Amino acid sequence: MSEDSVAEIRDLRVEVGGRALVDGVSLRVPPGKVVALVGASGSGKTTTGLALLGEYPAGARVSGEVRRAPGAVGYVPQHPGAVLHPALRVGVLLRDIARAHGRDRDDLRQALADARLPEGEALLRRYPHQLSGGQQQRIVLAQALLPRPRVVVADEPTTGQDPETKRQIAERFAAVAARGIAVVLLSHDLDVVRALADEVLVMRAGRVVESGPAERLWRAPRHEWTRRLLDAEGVPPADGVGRGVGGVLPVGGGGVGRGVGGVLPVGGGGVGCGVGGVLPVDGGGVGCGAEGVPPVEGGGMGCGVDGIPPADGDGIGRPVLEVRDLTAVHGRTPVLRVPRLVLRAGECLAVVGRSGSGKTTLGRCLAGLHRHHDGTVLLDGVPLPRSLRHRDRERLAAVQYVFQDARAAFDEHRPVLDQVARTAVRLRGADAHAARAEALDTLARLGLTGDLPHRRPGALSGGELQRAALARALLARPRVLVCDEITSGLDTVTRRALLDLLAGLPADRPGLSLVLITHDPQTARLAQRTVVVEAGHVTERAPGPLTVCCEVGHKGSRVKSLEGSEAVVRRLGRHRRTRRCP
Amino acid sequence: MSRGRFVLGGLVVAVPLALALLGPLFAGPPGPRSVSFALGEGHWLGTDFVGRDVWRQVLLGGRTVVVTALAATALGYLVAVPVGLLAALTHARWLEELLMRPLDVLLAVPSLLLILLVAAAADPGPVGLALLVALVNVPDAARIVRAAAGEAASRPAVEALRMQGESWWRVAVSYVTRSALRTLAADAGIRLTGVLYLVSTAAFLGVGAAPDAADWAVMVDRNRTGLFVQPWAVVVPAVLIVGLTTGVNLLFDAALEKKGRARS
Amino acid sequence: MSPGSFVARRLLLGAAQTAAVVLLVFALTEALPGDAAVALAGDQPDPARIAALREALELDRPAHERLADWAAGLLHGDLGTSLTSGRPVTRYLADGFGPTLLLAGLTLALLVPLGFGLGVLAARRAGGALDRLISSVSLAVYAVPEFALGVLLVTVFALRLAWLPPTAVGYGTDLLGHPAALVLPVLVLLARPVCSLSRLVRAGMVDALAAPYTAHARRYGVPERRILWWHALPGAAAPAVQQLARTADWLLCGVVVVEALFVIPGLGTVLLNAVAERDVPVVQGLAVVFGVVTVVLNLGADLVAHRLTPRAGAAA
Amino acid sequence: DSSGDTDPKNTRRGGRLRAAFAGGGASETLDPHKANLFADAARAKALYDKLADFGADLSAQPRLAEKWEPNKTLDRWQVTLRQADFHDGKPVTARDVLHSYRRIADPKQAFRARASLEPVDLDASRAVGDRTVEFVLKRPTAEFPNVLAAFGAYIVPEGADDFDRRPVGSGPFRFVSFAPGRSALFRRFDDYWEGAPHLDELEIVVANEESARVNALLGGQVEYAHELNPTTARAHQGRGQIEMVRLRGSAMQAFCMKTDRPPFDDKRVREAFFLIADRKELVDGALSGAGQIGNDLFGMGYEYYADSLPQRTQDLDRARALLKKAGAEKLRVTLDTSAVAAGFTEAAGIFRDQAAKAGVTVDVRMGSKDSYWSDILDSGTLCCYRSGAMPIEAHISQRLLTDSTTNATHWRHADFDALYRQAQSTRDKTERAALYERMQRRLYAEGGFLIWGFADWIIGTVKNVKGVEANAPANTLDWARFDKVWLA
Ligand SMILES: Nc1ncnc2c1ncn2[C@@H]1O[C@H](COP(=O)(O)OP(=O)(O)OP(=O)(O)O)[C@@H](O)[C@H]1O
Ligand SMILES: Nc1ncnc2c1ncn2[C@@H]1O[C@H](COP(=O)(O)OP(=O)(O)OP(=O)(O)O)[C@@H](O)[C@H]1O
Ligand SMILES: [Mg+2]
Ligand SMILES: [Mg+2]
Repeated sequence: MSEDSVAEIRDLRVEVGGRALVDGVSLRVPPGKVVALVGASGSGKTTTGLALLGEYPAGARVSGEVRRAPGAVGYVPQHPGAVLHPALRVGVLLRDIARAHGRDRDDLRQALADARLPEGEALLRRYPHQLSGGQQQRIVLAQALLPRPRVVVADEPTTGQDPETKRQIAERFAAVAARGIAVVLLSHDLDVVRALADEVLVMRAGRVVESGPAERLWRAPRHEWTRRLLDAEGVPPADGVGRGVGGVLPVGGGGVGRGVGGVLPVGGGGVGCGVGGVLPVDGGGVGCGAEGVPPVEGGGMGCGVDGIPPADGDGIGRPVLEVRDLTAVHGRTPVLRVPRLVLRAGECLAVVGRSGSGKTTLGRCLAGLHRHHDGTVLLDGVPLPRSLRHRDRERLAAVQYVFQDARAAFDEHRPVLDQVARTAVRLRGADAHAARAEALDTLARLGLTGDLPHRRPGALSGGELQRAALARALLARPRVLVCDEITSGLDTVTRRALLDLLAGLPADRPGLSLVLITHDPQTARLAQRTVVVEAGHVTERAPGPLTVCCEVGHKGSRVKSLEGSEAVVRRLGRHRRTRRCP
Repeated sequence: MSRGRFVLGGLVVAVPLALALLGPLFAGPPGPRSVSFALGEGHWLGTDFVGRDVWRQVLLGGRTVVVTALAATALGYLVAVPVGLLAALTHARWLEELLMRPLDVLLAVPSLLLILLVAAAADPGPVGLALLVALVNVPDAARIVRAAAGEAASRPAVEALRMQGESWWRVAVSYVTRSALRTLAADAGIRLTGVLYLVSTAAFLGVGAAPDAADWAVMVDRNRTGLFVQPWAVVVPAVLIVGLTTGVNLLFDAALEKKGRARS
Repeated sequence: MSPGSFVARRLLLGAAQTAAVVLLVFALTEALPGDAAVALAGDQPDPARIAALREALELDRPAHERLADWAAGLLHGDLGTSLTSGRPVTRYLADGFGPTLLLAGLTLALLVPLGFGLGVLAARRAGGALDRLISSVSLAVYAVPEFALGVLLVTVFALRLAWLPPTAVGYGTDLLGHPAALVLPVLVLLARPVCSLSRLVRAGMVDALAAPYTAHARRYGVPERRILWWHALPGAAAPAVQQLARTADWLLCGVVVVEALFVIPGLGTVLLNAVAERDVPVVQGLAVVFGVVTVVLNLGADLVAHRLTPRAGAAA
Repeated sequence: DSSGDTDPKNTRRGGRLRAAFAGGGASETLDPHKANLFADAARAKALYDKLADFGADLSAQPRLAEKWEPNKTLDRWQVTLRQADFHDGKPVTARDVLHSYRRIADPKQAFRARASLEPVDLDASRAVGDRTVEFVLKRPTAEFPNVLAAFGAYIVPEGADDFDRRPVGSGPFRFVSFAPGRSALFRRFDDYWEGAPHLDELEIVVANEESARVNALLGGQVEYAHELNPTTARAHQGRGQIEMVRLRGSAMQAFCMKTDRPPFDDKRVREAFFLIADRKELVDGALSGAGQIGNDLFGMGYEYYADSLPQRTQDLDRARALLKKAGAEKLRVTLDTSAVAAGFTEAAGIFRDQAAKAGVTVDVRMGSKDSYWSDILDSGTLCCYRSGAMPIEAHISQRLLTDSTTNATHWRHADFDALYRQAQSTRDKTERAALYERMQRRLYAEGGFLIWGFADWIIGTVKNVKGVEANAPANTLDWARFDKVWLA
């Protein structure tokens, strides 16, 4: 190993069943530097990252060299849910790590703070399932930082985080690197990469297609694929969602910036979220008043809300799903209050908010997965059974939910294709053969081709599974599709394609309503309306493209988070530079 | 390695199984009785507690063991698995209590006593005995199933399967049971042995098989007094039973290991 | 549901269960051929004498009346008196309880570390020679009936080597004063549960050790021991704990073979005799004890299982 | 040989003998009148005395009674007590005897010995002075001494009713401690009328499992183990570790046919069954050879036994012919058995196979062992049967008369009853013997008891136990008699 690297991979090839997951990858990680791996979903980032830890898929044939300096390694896995023991309070492992590495309580507290878990100590007493996706991710991050490792391999450490938290985490990583710790960052989040990376490797189909110092790479990407990756970022959906809803393009004319480029993604004006031109904010739109505040709506709570034009032929515009007086609890703690929320046919609703604010809980309430709640969820004006166990096929099919943790939501014993196809069989009565064909087709449209669908979930990458999970829900031909962070594991190009697909859906399936729970501005931009969840309260609403950028954490402010993070990044950059050259 | 395990388990189980299944074909007619617990005199494994040829009894005595024990175990599981799964998968507390608490009542009565008491009230016959032994095993097995399935039943994968409208059976059997398979196999393998001896003790108490039936477990039990005079009458059937149950368990292990390997 | 109310409800249900156990046992003993009078008459079944005995024992009263009387007494903490000897049932229980508790306690104290230890060890080396050895030996021991094992151990250690007393005959209840006499019974008692427990632990542990959360704890250099016992075991323990509760129950309710083989007059012997004598009040008293023990043990096991599947309440 | 050596020169005084018996669990008492099991009898024998007891040939031997004298009509007996003391120093008197017998006969208590005392009119009986009792009988009873020797007819001090605390008797040992179902400890009673025992202490411990008794014996935890398996005896015989004492003729083994029910109401069928049994095979198989073959008569070796009758052997052809004559070809009967006594289930299985050779199908039915005796008394047609030692007269009176209480063969014949009554009113012993022989011939020819064997009772002792009498069927005087035993 070279003197100045804490970890090194040379010419790594990992082969499973004759297929190379990773081929010819070389990589050097100098201390105090951030080496980022970017690339398409399924391109081999996780495989490479795990190789650094000396771990390979079962039955893999490995060649090449992997070296690591002795000492602790931190690892932030892509699916934190899988590595958190379901029956142990999250504090147990953290304390064990602290003990194993001679860290004391203060160090632990520090690690929690570094991982942006200020309320950490209270969370330590919780079981993993009592944490939100983002909180789980920050817990594993804290685990990684706690032993003061020589190198941290962070696989998508920011996917589940809201922009503000993401910014803070990025800041922490910078600080960590500044302490001389090497960071291997595997990420789709180019903002974070851009903000942190000293060196970037771009991967595709198991190979490193381009690598080099970050600045150079951003400035002058050489490889075609890199360029596509960078270009795809921030490009608006190829086609407006609005098309289905009265032909109004939802995206403002203003070029949606390449995030960091400083261009604000603020839509120009014509945000066509309304149905038939009516902005949903007024009338019977999104009735998300604060607690106790009666819905801003004129005409009572009925579904045929006044002020909304009658539905057109397809029923588009008619409220499909309505939430009334919903209070969801975990144990005895109320975690979500929604006095009123209406979702219309053909509409796309984004749900944004800080990590742990209750977005997933909202989605699960709609889907009948979280039955501990008061209030009602109405489908076509008829209350839906609280638990999906009591929903019949039709109603199950009507409201589908795509799980935030795709890996946990699959049966690890059966091939993905079988599982995806079952939806059509069970919920639509399709015959097995047709269901398989349809599943294959849908999966292919999501970029999952070849033998991939025939593998078991364990042999799929995070992003691939995420898409499979979406396919599974789509096969139900739902009327309401709740997508919980379905783009978090996708590279810009794939995400783009996926969003295009989603955007195109209403065309194929008139009346399909989407609820997109997301932290990703680009994804949220797909929506005509945005709901902000803050600390369990649905506190803000505004036309889609605007709110996405809201920094929710700051009361009332509408600072664009991306800009904010950009600012931070710049500042960080300076900071680091100064630190390095005293 | 895995193959080696299969071979080991297979070998250990093959002898008793072959004897059990084919033995009766070779048993031939009963010879005259001799003194009980005699050695020699044309009986190459000696005689048993009533002076019959042990080898002939061994040849005859496997089938009932294998059939009754397997049937009773299988039967017990046939009830216990659905009950345990239902309890694990339901949200309705009352349903779980309704399923499990009455079974707990059965647990408080020692199984032999239960068999004795029920059998004394009405002679159940061999089939009835298998049922009874199965029944005695249900509460116990159901609890293990419930415990083993509990964790798997609360995984998001199950939620996802429900979301897909999967039938209860499919969720329960193809996912939850499969996740708990290793534990269930271990339990079943052990239960098999317990059942075997329960049947034989019951026979001695006058339930089911005749107390001098040709049955390995009955032989072990009834010939025990002669252990020091004529050990073969106990040792041979006992070794066969040991082989049978150990072999079955090792085969389970091997099969699961292979599967585990195929998966990960 | 909070654990407190869970326990309270289960205890309430437990009272009902115990009542059900008592009823069941009463019904079954009543259904048995013969009664205390017949049993007392033994091989002199003079019908006149049986009739007289029946009258003396008040067995001629209807069953429900006797049960009601007995239950009324129970409410005052009175378990009644034995039909056969006229002594209070509590004395039967008290006499039998000591040895049983001692045996059960000792066995459990050894069983838990041994069963879990062997199971974990086998799981760590799953598929290896050690695993095979542990599995084969414990399974083989399991398949050997208790009496045979007992006779074997006695022959070797008591009669051939004369290291230990062959039985506890004549030691009465003072078993603690003769610890050597406890060694063999405890060994025999251990033989089977060790196997069943370790097999279940092994099964659970093989899965738990292969789980990603275990691998994750390893990555951070958490000591192997800690990983085994704190990180892997909880995922594997629920069935094993159920099994353990069953074993404890079995140890308390009737380790008849061992009691007979080593002449330890515990509850199992009391039960067998009482059933043989159709001594209904004693059988009933034992049913209460067994009912309560079972309820408490099962509740304990369920609480552990509950604790080990915290997600159960939240999942859809 | 450990038995029979009673030469006082060789005896040694002192030591504690621990004797293991199968027992009755926590319900055991020291109330001698409640005695039911062998362990009860052994404990009672140590603590108490009867007026008489049975010798090896089951004739009554005087014990506390010094002598007995009937009147002419044999319905009034004068019994003189010997000079003997209870453990508390008080003498045994006629009043104690009457108290004990009245206690036994109390209808409320339903003690086992009550049936044996049935001939005695206790209200009319009285004490004639301190040491003489006059028993008034309801009818002539030539065999009245058998009543005095009856199982459980022990003499306790007047007024004694609580035997849980410091029971007092006149037996060779006095009470020290007792834990029901576990052990009873006794100490030598120095003023015993027959001379103090050799042992200092006697402890009777309970071990229900046979192998436990053997192991305790082999391991030196007990010196005497009662009721061992023939197989165990075979395993240890002559090995030099322990001594085996076989008490011959202790238990009659039989199948019992209900003579008033088809098919056994036809005496040809009964005879056919007598001929089906291969007694040697039964003894070898069911008793492991530890016994003698029987000749369908009770009491081999006892007083009045008709040993002139030819030994019956298996004759399947004749049996088949008899069955044919009786129209009972392809006969199918159910044989009731149970694990209530050693050898029962085995005998049933063996007999089933033997019967099959004569074309008779026997279905063996296992019954509950706790209620077996009462069940077979009136139900079924064929069952396994066993009896401990008792005088032949008692066997007849309890089991073979029209008004017998435990007439398991339903043998009810007025002429037979008359014969018995005649015997009881006959003073002359040889005449009586002739009458008994007539009765036995009848039973031999057409009775309901298929008595195929007499089992040995096997006792194991360690080598230094001396004075254990071998010629003493179970329940007789010298059986379980520890005052004559010493530790060499
Ligand atoms: N155990 C396995 N067996 C076979 N193929 C596998 C296995 N694990 C992963 N793969 C495949 O290897 C490829 C690389 O997977 P990897 O998880 O490294 O991708 P990734 O770059 O991390 O993707 P993502 O961004 O979606 O997480 C994927 O196509 C995946 O399907
Ligand atoms: N059992 C529980 N007890 C108490 N609080 C809980 C429990 N389960 C979840 N929570 C809390 O409920 C809140 C809402 O969680 P939810 O998963 O809905 O958040 P989220 O908005 O989806 O966050 P993320 O973006 O990180 O996924 C979180 O703060 C979480 O910690
Ligand atoms: Mg990945
Ligand atoms: Mg979430």
